[in-house]
Amino acid sequence: MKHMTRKATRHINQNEGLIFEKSSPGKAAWKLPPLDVPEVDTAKLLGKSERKDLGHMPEVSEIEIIRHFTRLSTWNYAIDLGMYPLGSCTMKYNPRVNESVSRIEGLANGHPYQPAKISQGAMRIMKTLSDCLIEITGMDAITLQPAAGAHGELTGLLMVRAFHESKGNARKKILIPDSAHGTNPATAATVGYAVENLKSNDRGMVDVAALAAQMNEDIAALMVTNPNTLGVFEQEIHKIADLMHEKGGLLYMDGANMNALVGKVRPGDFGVDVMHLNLHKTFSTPHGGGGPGSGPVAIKKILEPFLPTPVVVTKSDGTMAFDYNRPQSVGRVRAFYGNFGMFIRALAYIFANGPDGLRQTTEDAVLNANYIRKGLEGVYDLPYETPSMHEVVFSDKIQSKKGVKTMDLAKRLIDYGFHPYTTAFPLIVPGALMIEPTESEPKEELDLFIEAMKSMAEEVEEDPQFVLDAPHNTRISRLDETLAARKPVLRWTPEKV
Amino acid sequence: MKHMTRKATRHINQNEGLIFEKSSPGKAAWKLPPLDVPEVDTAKLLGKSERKDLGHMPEVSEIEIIRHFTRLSTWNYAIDLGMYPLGSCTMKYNPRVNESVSRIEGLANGHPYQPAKISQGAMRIMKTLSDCLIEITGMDAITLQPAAGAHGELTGLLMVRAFHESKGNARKKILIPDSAHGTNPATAATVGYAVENLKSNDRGMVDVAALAAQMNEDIAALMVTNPNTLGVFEQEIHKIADLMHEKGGLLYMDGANMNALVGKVRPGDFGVDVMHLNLHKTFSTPHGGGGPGSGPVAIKKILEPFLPTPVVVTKSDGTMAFDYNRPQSVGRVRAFYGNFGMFIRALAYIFANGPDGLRQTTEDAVLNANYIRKGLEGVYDLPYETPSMHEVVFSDKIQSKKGVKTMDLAKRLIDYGFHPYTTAFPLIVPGALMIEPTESEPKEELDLFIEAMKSMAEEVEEDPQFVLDAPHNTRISRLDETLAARKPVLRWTPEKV
Amino acid sequence: MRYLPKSPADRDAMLKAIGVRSIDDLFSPVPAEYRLARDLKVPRQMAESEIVDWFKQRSKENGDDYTSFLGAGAYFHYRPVVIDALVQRGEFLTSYTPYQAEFAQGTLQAIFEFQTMISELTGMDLANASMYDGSTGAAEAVMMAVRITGKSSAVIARSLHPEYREVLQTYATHQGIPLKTVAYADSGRIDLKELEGTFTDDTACVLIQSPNFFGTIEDVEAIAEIAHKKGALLIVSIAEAVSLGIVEPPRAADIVAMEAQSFGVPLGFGGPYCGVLATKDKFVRQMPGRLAGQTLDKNGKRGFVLTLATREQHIRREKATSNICTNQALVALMVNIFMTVYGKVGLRELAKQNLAKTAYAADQFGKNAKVLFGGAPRFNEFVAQTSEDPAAINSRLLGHKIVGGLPLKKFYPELGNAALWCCTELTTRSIIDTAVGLVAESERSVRSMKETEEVAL
Amino acid sequence: MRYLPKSPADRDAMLKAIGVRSIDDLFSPVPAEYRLARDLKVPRQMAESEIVDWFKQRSKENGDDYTSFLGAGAYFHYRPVVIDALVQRGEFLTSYTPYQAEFAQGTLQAIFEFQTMISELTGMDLANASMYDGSTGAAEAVMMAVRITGKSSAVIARSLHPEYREVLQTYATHQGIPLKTVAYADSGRIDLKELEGTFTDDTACVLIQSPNFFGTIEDVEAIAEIAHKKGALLIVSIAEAVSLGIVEPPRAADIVAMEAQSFGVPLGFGGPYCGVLATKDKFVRQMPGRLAGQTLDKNGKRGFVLTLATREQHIRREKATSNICTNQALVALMVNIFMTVYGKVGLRELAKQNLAKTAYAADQFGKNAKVLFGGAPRFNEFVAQTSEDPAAINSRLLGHKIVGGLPLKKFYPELGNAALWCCTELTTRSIIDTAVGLVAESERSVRSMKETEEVAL
Ligand SMILES: Cc1ncc(COP(=O)(O)O)c(C=O)c1O
Ligand SMILES: Cc1ncc(COP(=O)(O)O)c(C=O)c1O
Repeated sequence: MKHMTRKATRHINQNEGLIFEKSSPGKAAWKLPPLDVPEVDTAKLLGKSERKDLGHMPEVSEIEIIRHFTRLSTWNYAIDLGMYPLGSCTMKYNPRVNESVSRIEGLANGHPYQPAKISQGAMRIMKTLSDCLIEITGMDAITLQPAAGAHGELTGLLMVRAFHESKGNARKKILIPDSAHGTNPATAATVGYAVENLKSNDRGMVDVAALAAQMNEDIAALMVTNPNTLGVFEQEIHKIADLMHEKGGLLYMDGANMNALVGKVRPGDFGVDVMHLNLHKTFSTPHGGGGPGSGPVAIKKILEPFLPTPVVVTKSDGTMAFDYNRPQSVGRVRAFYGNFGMFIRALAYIFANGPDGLRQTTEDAVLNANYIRKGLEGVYDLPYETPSMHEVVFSDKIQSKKGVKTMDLAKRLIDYGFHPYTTAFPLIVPGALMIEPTESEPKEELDLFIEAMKSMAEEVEEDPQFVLDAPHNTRISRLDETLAARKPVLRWTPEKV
Repeated sequence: MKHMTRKATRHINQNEGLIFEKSSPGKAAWKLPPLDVPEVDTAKLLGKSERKDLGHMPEVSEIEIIRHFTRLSTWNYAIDLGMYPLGSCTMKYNPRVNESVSRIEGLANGHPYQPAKISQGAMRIMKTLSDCLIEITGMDAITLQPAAGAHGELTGLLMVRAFHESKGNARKKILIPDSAHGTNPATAATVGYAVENLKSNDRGMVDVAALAAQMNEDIAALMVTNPNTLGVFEQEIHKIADLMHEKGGLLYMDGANMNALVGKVRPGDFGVDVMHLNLHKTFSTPHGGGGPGSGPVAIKKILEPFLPTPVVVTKSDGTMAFDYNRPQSVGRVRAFYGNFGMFIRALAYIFANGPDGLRQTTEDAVLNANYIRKGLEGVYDLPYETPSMHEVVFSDKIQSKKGVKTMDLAKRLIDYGFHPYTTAFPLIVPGALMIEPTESEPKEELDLFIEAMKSMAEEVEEDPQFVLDAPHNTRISRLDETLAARKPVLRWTPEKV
Repeated sequence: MRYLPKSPADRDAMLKAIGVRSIDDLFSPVPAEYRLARDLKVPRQMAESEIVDWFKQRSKENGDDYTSFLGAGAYFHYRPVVIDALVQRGEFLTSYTPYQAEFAQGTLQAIFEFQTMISELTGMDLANASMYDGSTGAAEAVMMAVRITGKSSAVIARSLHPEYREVLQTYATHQGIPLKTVAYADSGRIDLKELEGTFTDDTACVLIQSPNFFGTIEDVEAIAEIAHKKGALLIVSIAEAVSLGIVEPPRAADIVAMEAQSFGVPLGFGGPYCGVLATKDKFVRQMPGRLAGQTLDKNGKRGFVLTLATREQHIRREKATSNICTNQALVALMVNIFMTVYGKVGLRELAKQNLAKTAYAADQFGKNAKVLFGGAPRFNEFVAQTSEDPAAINSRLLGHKIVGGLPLKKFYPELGNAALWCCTELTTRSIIDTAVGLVAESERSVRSMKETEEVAL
Repeated sequence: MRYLPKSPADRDAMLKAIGVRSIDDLFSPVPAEYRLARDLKVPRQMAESEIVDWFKQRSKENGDDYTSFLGAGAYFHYRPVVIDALVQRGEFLTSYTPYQAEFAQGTLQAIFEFQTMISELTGMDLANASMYDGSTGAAEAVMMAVRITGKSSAVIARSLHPEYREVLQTYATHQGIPLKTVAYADSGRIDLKELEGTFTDDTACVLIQSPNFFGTIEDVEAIAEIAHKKGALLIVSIAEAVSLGIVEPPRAADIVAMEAQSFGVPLGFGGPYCGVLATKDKFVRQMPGRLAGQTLDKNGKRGFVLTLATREQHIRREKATSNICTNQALVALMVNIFMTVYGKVGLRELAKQNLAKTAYAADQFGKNAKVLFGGAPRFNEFVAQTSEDPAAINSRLLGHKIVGGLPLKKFYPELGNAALWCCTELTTRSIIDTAVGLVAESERSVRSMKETEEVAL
């Protein structure tokens, strides 16, 4: 342990094996009520379809399960423990009231097929959230069905495609800036579009001249992220929109960075035709170690006929219903209605904030990013000097001269008690350090972060090898990812005796 | 870090200041609904009783509160993290379903004074628990009112006193073995009795001959713990009871160690007249860092007239009610009906176990203690060779030759990832290591514990100073208790500027 | 049994290691005649789903959909959800008393913060880690005053919670502490005249409650002056902690015995709650209960430990300041989090809402019934006298899923048809109006009945 | 705003440090004409208590006190309380995708265990970390089969969940994957004859569901044989995970696309659920979604990392196996804990109870209505045909707070007045008997109506 900041200290932590290693025949954590109907002869009922053995499934007791997962949990970092500045991920506070209301019995136990008469509560939640999100984005209509951002992209591009098809030509390509997230091109491919790369200019923004040159009637849409993945607002966004529209193309916005805009700027006002939101980013639903998310897609009027089915509608008697009768719909993108549990949480977040809170949230997010930028300017290389919104992207240019790369710095940052920033994205910045603090960080935590980042930079000068060997303070040292990929071990198997 | 077992490793852990150090005017974690009645002029309503300032109360946001307490929590050890072998404390698994059912709305929000008509659920819980505990102890009646073990002792001795008073002589003294817990003599004093010490024999048990000699008509009761604090069952318990009863005395049993008996032996069957239970020990309600507890007192018929008021009774129409009309009652020992939330948890525990589970639990508790005893015999001194029930008491006799005391060993045990045993109790064992594993420990955890204890004993031989300097692996090193007591700082005050 | 982490093979291996043949061998110390040869007669082992169903059923029998005007020592305030989210963390929930400080700094720092906030709110120098509840805390405070002053009797206000008085009576009897009770005046406050006359040379303390059982705020300074003049201590019991947001704390008191349930603790049919004692620095060594104190580790880092243990039973046995051991730690943590959530500004605003709702309700009730004790300020409770027995009115309110105020006949027969009504920030205007409407109806019908009777005469 | 950890002074200090005068300066990159000059029209900031009340209100409008016979891809099983106790730990709840393995070993080891158990239960070699749900998982499996085989069309069973079919249709259209649907036979199983005839040289896979949408267990081996003979892969969709406790897993399949909601995930009005794909070792590089793998740290200690990322969008962009990024991690953790709680023996016993309840119900229904598809084994669902429209019967059941089986007219008009009924371990005999009673009544009244009509003729 070389430098040590005021942020963290080492402490004793429990080891824990795999659950299978704790299993022993006869232990059990379950108990069923007595059967109140006649027992059945499973062999007779199922014949050769009867399963005889469940293999290596574990047999453990309840206390062991509590300990197993409690111990495991202590090996994780989390927002609840401190700043989690993963760029593009918007790791903001996940309010506990969201968790609480999502577990209210009639909502948690609602069956997706229960009669409309006893589904009014759920539909009202969906409708209210839809209305709020439409207002926030400045769009005209929305679907809540997609399960995550990438799924939203898929849904959005399906609507783009359906729109063009309705005009007689599906078109061939999607334009995607080189700074875009990997899901953008991957999604375009899934919808059967070819991807055409759009180079960023030296300010890290869409090169409008290049766009004008590239745009033609083969191009179905441009997928732009705004603010883009550098945290930079596309100042010529309306020009971009106009260029697209002139040639009959549509403007898709990846809304991953809406946390920079809510209550301050509305994509619908600056020319966007279709966009997705990430409720698990901007609207505070928890990331849960990788999901679930929710990726509603908001659209302009022209795309409304193509919304996935069903759509929640208010009937003339004021009750709500699902409308399945939408002949131009792109179809379903998943079973049922989407990640409903996330709708509850996002709506609770909006209620807790109100218009004033939402605006203040955005302001604080931008304030925090700029404070970090100011604090680290000069210490780390800033590849684009364009003003930052809610995140700032540095590079490891200075440190890599000593052989220390962004990933090495990230590992060392763990020793300081911080989750690292996003590494190796956006691709236009070699060795990127993509830092998004969100509004949830107090000044105190930001100061500790800046202190840690500076201290690390000094360490690189003094003893680069020490940084390369990081992390030093974790229960496990740096893991061999190459080994993992070369000889994949993707499940436990009992040792041969 | 010298020896390191397979139990634990060091890992990065967050620092955190006092909440007051995070406070800043204008931050808030609260929000009230709009007032739906007219605003009031507080000065006019309250006059000079109006408070103008809340001093140094903190002002922080919700995320800071979540982080504050989450970070703090990671500095604690807990049953959920591993074995917690505090002797006499019965640190067993606290089932999660107990927490869940205690929060069901109608139970959690029930007001103690709501009409009987809408209190039947709560009373039924009290009655069902009472019936179960009476059956488990083999006694005749019970009060659930006491808030903890010591409060149960108080209630029990109040009934003892009332009993004797009803016979015309309250008597003067309570006999208490030298191995007893501190609450026993302290309680006797609170009820206005003098304490007379009863020496244990060389097997660690009540010296029956001495008792026969000491017992006389001045003595109101003997407070015995069975199994006693050495974990030893008082084999001559019925003789003890007879000796007491012959001279008109009563036998009080401290039920702290009921985890050794439930389903196997009933105090009511071996002559006990009055006893308390600790729901927070035997019946799995959580310790919560020191409380709350619940200390029901079970009694024989002869003491029933003296129960605290109110008593839950079943009326002729089958509904339940509180009976306040008990002229011989000792009175109330607390407001309302006791720690009702703990009744729910204890009853859920009894339901989850059933008769077979309760018995198996006791057997496993005794099995675990004896397994540890066997594993550590010879390594640590065993002052009494009498068979152990649910706990085993070693001493630091061997290690103290190297200057290492039980408390030093305890601190070193923390480095190994275990919470220490109970130190410095019972008083009849100088340098005691009082180990109660409970039934909740798997063999694996016991083996790790034995390994750690053995390893520690080796360290004492090899490098006693290293053990004296423990803990080494915690975020904070050994704390100066003398300093704390000499110049008590019992609250935060802002630094003078 | 699903909580038990052992397989039959584990048990066998362990028995073998111990060197016994069967588990029964380990129970051989128990004389055979006391070993239970049958199953306990308790309900059979239940599935978790059955347990949950059983308690849900009990919840339904327990008025889970009623709105209530009950206070009287147990208050229904909103509990921010972060409280349960945090206290259910296993690290807090399943840890013991922090005897091993290095492995319990979380609990210890939290207690230290709790002590600080309670001191701050009550206007005292220090506070302990918790007592069982407000009633036992008050009794312990009286015993503490007896130890401090060396005097042996106590004076208590009749406007102290009647059940607290009962508890004190129970404790005091065997401590040889004679108790005298002082009546309340027309204002609802303690009768100062009577109080003055009650003191003797042997009076160790006077114990009052403020806001008292009727919701009336006492003139603490005046009472303190009288007590101190007579060489007695003043103990103030506070049953409604939220009052501290807007009511001047009893700074003139020597000991404050508080029930902190209002601060984030569920009503829970009466417990567990959170008693706590606060006092002056000079009395610390007579304080019962646990205390967390600040200290340093070997490297000079700040840390916290349980301290001044020589007051306690595990060290001093029969000479301890109290027999208390297990306290209400996790409940104190709820209180702690609640105080932290509302903090300096929120507690005041919360108290103001309570005040406003109650003022409105008392006003409305006053138009129909007789609201007593108007002569002194009140917090969030008031006493209303009706023509009809309040129990009868309440049973009609029950039909509207409303639990009316607490009928006082049992505790204060002299007040006749009086009931104690409580409003908190959760009491809506519309529910107040409904209740007032029903009270008004009762008054009207009594009146018309009387008129009929008069006519009949 | 109570989630924001800044005081006005903090904000001022930060603006000063940055060197701007006001927050608006930081928004100067946004062209002025797009800056919103007004408040958003969303509901005003609410107190936490108001938020809770609002959602409780919605819950009441959502049939919170009904018992239901609905299944059809979303099943009501008991959820052990340890699930929510554990997944709500902040360390799991508020962590991101475990990109920094050393700081996320908890999540990673849990995923590894999840993958192991899913492989074990499905009889496959390996499984991924999760997909959005069963429907999208099935669609991704088809796309995976297309990549593996280099063929482009797919065959699907009509007894596959109708909404899964719709989703697949949506995905397949733009992938240029023609879909052919194969009918079910009288047994409720896929029509093997028709299946055989449907294959072409370009058929990449056949996708079936077992137990299928009618609850009928397919003869997976026979179908696999046919598919494999034709050089196509067999994909088996499993929508009712609990069936795996007693129904032989589709070991002969090449890909299993599962919806694991039954394993401890709340019904939640349709989501979030937990899709997951399992397959053979040899197909791993065409597998979409995240995978956790075992590895070693620098000191040779076992640890876990996300691996084989070259399949994924963040590396391969438009050439990735899928565009999925965020998955259903926390829901997978619920599934993981559920599987761990029930384990090897409990899952079987649980499945047996489902089987027994459903057998009883089908028997009872059979006495009054026509239970279809008796020719093949079923798990916990069955189709009952009534004389009356099931929607009409259901609305009578609603009056008894019972939600009847799912009317199938919308999805399978050819089945007439049929409904899909589901029983789980939570369906009590008495509720089955009540439902049967109402169905019997319906039959009787239709019969008597018919008789009356006949008489009238
Ligand atoms: C800019 C951007 N676009 C798209 C996505 C994909 O969103 P999701 O992970 O919700 O599918 C991400 C996720 O990190 C992102 O940062
Ligand atoms: C033997 C014994 N008696 C009494 C007590 C006191 O019980 P409580 O802490 O519940 O007041 C204890 C507590 O540790 C104990 O171990």
